[in-house]
Amino acid sequence: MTKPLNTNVVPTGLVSSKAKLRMNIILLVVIGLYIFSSAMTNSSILRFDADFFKNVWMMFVQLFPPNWGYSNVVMDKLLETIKMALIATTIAGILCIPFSLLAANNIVHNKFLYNVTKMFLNIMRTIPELILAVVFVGLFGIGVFPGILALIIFSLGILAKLISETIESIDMNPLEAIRASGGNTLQVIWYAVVPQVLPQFVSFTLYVFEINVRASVVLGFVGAGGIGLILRQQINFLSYQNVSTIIVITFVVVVIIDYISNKLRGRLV
Amino acid sequence: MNMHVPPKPKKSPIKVVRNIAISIGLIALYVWAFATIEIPWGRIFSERTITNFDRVIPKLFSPDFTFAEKVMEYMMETLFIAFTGSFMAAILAIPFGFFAASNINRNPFLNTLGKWILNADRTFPEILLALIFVVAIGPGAFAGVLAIAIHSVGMLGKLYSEVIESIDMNVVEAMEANGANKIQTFFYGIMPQVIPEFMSYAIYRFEIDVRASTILGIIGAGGIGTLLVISSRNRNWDEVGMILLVIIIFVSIIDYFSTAIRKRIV
Amino acid sequence: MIEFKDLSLVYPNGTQGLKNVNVKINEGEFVVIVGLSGAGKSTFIRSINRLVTPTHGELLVDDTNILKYKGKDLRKLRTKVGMIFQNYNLVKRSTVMKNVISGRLGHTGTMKSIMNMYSKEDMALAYESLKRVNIEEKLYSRADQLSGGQQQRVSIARVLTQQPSVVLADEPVASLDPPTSHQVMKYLQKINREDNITTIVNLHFIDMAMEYADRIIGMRSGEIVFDGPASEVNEQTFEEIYGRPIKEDDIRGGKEDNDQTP
Amino acid sequence: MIEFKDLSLVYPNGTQGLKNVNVKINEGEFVVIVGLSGAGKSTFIRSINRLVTPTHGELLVDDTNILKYKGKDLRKLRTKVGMIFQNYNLVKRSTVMKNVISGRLGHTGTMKSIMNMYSKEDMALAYESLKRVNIEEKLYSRADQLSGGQQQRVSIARVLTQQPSVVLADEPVASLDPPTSHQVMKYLQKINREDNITTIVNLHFIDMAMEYADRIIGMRSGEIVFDGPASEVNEQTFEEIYGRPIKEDDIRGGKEDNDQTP
Amino acid sequence: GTSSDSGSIGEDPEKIIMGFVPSQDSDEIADTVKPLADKLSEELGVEVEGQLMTSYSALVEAMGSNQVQIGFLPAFGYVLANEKHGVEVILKSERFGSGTYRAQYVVHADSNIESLEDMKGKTWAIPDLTSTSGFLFPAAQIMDKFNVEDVQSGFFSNTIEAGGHDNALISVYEGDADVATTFDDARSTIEEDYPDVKDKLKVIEYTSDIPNDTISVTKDLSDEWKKKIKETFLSFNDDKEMIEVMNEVYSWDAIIEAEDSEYDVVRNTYEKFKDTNLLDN
Ligand SMILES: Nc1ncnc2c1ncn2[C@@H]1O[C@H](COP(=O)(O)OP(=O)(O)OP(=O)(O)O)[C@@H](O)[C@H]1O
Ligand SMILES: Nc1ncnc2c1ncn2[C@@H]1O[C@H](COP(=O)(O)OP(=O)(O)OP(=O)(O)O)[C@@H](O)[C@H]1O
Ligand SMILES: [Mg+2]
Ligand SMILES: [Mg+2]
Repeated sequence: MTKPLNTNVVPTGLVSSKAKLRMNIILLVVIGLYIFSSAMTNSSILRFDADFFKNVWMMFVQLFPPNWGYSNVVMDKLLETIKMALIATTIAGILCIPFSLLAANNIVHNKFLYNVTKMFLNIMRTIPELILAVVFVGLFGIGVFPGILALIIFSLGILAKLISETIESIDMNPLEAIRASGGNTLQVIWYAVVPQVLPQFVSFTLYVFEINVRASVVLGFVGAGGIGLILRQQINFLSYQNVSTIIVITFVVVVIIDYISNKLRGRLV
Repeated sequence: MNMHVPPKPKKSPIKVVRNIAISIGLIALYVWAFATIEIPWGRIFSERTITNFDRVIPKLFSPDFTFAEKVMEYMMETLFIAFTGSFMAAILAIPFGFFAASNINRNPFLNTLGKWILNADRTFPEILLALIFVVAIGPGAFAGVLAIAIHSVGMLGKLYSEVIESIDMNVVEAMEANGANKIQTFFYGIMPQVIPEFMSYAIYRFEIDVRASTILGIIGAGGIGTLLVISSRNRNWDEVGMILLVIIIFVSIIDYFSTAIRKRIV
Repeated sequence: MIEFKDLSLVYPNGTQGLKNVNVKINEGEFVVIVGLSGAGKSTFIRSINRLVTPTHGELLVDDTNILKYKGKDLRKLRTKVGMIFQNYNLVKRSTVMKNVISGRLGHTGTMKSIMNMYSKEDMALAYESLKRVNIEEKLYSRADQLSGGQQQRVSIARVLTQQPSVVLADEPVASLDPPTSHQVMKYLQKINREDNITTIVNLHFIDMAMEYADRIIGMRSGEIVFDGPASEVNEQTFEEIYGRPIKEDDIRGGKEDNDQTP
Repeated sequence: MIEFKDLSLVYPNGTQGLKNVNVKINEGEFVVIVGLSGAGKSTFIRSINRLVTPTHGELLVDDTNILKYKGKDLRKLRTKVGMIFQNYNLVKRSTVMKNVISGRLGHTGTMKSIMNMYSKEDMALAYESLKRVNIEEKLYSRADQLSGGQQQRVSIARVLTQQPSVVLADEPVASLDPPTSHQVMKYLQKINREDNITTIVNLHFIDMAMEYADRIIGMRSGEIVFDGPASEVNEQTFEEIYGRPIKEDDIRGGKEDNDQTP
Repeated sequence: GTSSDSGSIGEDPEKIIMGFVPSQDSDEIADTVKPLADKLSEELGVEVEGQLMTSYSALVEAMGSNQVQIGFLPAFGYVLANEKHGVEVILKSERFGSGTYRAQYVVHADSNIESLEDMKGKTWAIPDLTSTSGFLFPAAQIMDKFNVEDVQSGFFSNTIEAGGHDNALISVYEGDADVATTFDDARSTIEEDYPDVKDKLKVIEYTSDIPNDTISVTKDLSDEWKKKIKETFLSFNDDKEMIEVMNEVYSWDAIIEAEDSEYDVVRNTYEKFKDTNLLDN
């Protein structure tokens, strides 16, 4: 039996004093940072006065009722958005396969190649889709093409990361078994890696598709096609009832996509 | 050797029909998408694209370093906006998360309502939120903070509710069996289970918000997006290059630390 | 004293969890309930602290019917009745101390407990309870850093901190290996004897029931089919409870282990 | 014939996996390697199909040194040497048939295998192999729907499909319960006898080794400390291998079960 | 907020916020407005904050809620702001000695398009559907002259939204479009990248005059303050240093007085489009 170190000492807290100190320091730092950045952005709670809520309300009521007469225009652009998202997601889905294999440390043992791929993907994910769109519009002119390119790069970053992580977590034993029975690298990937990651792959691709539909609301603002284009126009004309038509229809479509992809995902696992 | 291999088991006809229908649907979807998308290939593969490349690419990759100071200034503002906004969202999302978690809010109607509110919030364009807050509070960083905060609540609330739905409810039962009341159960049984994940997601969201706050520039709600919009309108690609460089460096650093911190938390 | 008076429980889906149960459990007894899976053992135990609510009959704890209890009364009852679970039900990410002190929640004001302001006595009591199950040196460890047996001992300490007059244990050793099981049962026996706490335990295994129980209650399809001292149990009794002759599987193997720190 | 000539293997971190091993295994033998954990049993076995590469000495398979093999030669060697793993190493989400046919990858062109274009002979062979381990009715089940013993039988079928001249098995029964273990060992014995395939198996358990092996090799710290027919093994031999007297734990309990479908 | 309760009539504002939208119809866009704000602050004796905005709709709405008191609005933005929020114009810019500018029709130099009639059935490149000079004025002119409802595909065969005056010109330069409409003279904005643009592209027609961008104030400011602001700005005309700043910030040559009625021409044009669906293209 282990003897207590000191029987008469009664603990004073629920966590050790060291842990408590650490927690308090972290809390202090985070709150300190918050206060500092609030000051830098002039984000005082005192600014939430009656006027604030009145103004929000005044803006908000202008959204109602949505102008349903405008919905055929919205549908047109939304279909374009969906097409863009579909094409971009598909291309990104194909492109991400080599990238995610190269960025999985259980497949690629060459440290240099692995790190370079990882770094490339990381950098790609840091670029906001808006900049991508601005640059591609600069290169190819206004339209859906630069939008699709921006979405491809944007989703490639996300997809390759998610899938390389999935590959890194697969069961390595079947790979060894296939190798032990004389399979070459391609056969190992096809017979042991692909079946293990396929469901996740489809699931992530659907997820990225949904993200792409949402993202194209932004792209249109800089001329990269899709629903954002008319959103900008309507905001510029201060036609908020048309704006809310856009929002409502987009919402409904996103919900439908969400529903369908959940169904598909549920079937896969 | 007997060469006979039993045939594959027949799938039920309904399944076969369904699979065929799905395949046809998918093929039709792709044909539709690729056939009807309006891409002016002629224009894209033209002299003009080449001159554009000549004009844009060299400048993009030789960033204007005299512009660096100004970019840094705006980048810092972006960081402050993102941090303040994410922090506010991290707190605001807690009640929404609990409201939308089916194991806490057992009223199916209210629960579904909660999930829909969060979903609608995520779909509401950030740009419009920014516009509303510019009107309500004036142009500047605070409007951006609010837009980021409100928009992030949608995603964080959803992630939080998923965390809450995955907690060990037996622990909650054990607390109840102790004679603890609801509030005590909340603080002793539920919060310790969810706090680390909440923090991890909040940090993750901060990472996203740094990138997302670029969008605010479109409407004048502060941040580095303002510069981006102006520089690109002026076709100052060396300035855009500088903005891009600064964003890549900052986001990479944040990415690195946030991953390290999140690994330690959970 | 706990008295079941013609108690029945029908679950919302129509399953009869308890069927006209009549039984009286005296203060300080160590009762073990045995029975097949689905016999109603958990239902029996969980009725006593009203984690489930019987639908018919009376359940007297200290001579008052607890079936109508709500809100404050219910919490008071639960403060008096401690419970130990199969999967320990500790908050994994909280420290051992925080888990153990949560046994005092029913005795502590809401605000005080949220601010972690416990009296010196409560803290001392919690620490004392940890010592009684020999795990005081894990005080500030996170619960998920402990082994299964250690976690179950923490959950016993939590119940001890509650200072209950009754302890319920729903298959407390089902997730543990044989030597650790014996250890945990010993601790339960010890607190039953030292503090004269009425202890009601569900078990799956015959040999263990016979080794620790003062009294064994056998259940089958929601009814009590045997009730008597452990010494009266014989092969025929088990046939009654299980509906078949005794098999090797009904006995949990392994000799008890006297070294109580794993 | 497999011949280890003064073979040593040092892992990159400095651990000596094999130390001057000299041994000759004849065609058609059923050899069981026993030894403590870390003795080098897996290293021994995995050297033969070059899943690890010995650092010193020679390893002759059919009279050619395989240590320098690379690329095509290596794949050819592996096609000839089948391997069975402790955790079956099946692709869980693929069907039994797809797992079994993957034994023919070494004989099939890359494109053909990716398009799933196998000859009728290959298909028939795969089915035949499944029949030999009595699991042909699971043909189109997904591997993760099978029990442990069934999965190990599928992995034997995969090896059979490979038509190897040597089968290596690295603790093929460690994850199985005693009756299933015996079943799997019986199948290994059966293919060894029927097809005259050299079979080398790692085992932890003495009794099983003695029951199935023609010849037992005992290892300790990378060296061979015993080599002889099963009949020569006695208590002293084990003391040599394990460095301590025989204990109950070294014997895997349970009688063998003749009913081969679980 | 600090500023929202500042401007009620008769009271002195504690702080004035001045919003800028870099106009798409100008070729230089500033990214700082601080010198101007500082100078104003000095002259007015009240804190003035310059706020750079990228969307005039945000500026219009912010003036509506009195979050911004002074707005540098383009003509079309002013008309919207005036109609919706009663914002008043006090001053406007003078560039190249004029208080107005106009839109131009640009075609390729070798093109056989000589007049507006010739444009029928051609491809039209516009900067943006909300551009006053690039779309609204030319479209209105064509609507009036040829009595068509749907200019974009009824008169022209096709319309390309090029995303900027420069891009509209480049579309014609590269042969993707036959006609571009831009402000006068947008060609100089791309001269650096396309040195021969003035030879390759010719202007065949202009629209009527469009009043220049404005300095407007919210209705919440008292008349006294409006006057004070107006006079301060006008005094900048005599201050060489300030007019240089104005030129740098917004490429203004001078600040001149403006009347709401001058903007009727824009208003009438806007009325034409208000009820038609601009975007059914
Ligand atoms: N919440 C519930 N809703 C409906 N039926 C229930 C519920 N809980 C238990 N039951 C049913 O009531 C009967 C008794 O269940 P109980 O959990 O008391 O059995 P048990 O003896 O504890 O079994 P085990 O040894 O498996 O824990 C069973 O038929 C069970 O399926
Ligand atoms: N990849 C490796 N790198 C470094 N050392 C290793 C490696 N694989 C095995 N070893 C070491 O080599 C020695 C022999 O290992 P081996 O796996 O052959 O033992 P074993 O007899 O199969 O043991 P077990 O019964 O545990 O499987 C051990 O000390 C082990 O730690
Ligand atoms: Mg139970
Ligand atoms: Mg091994």
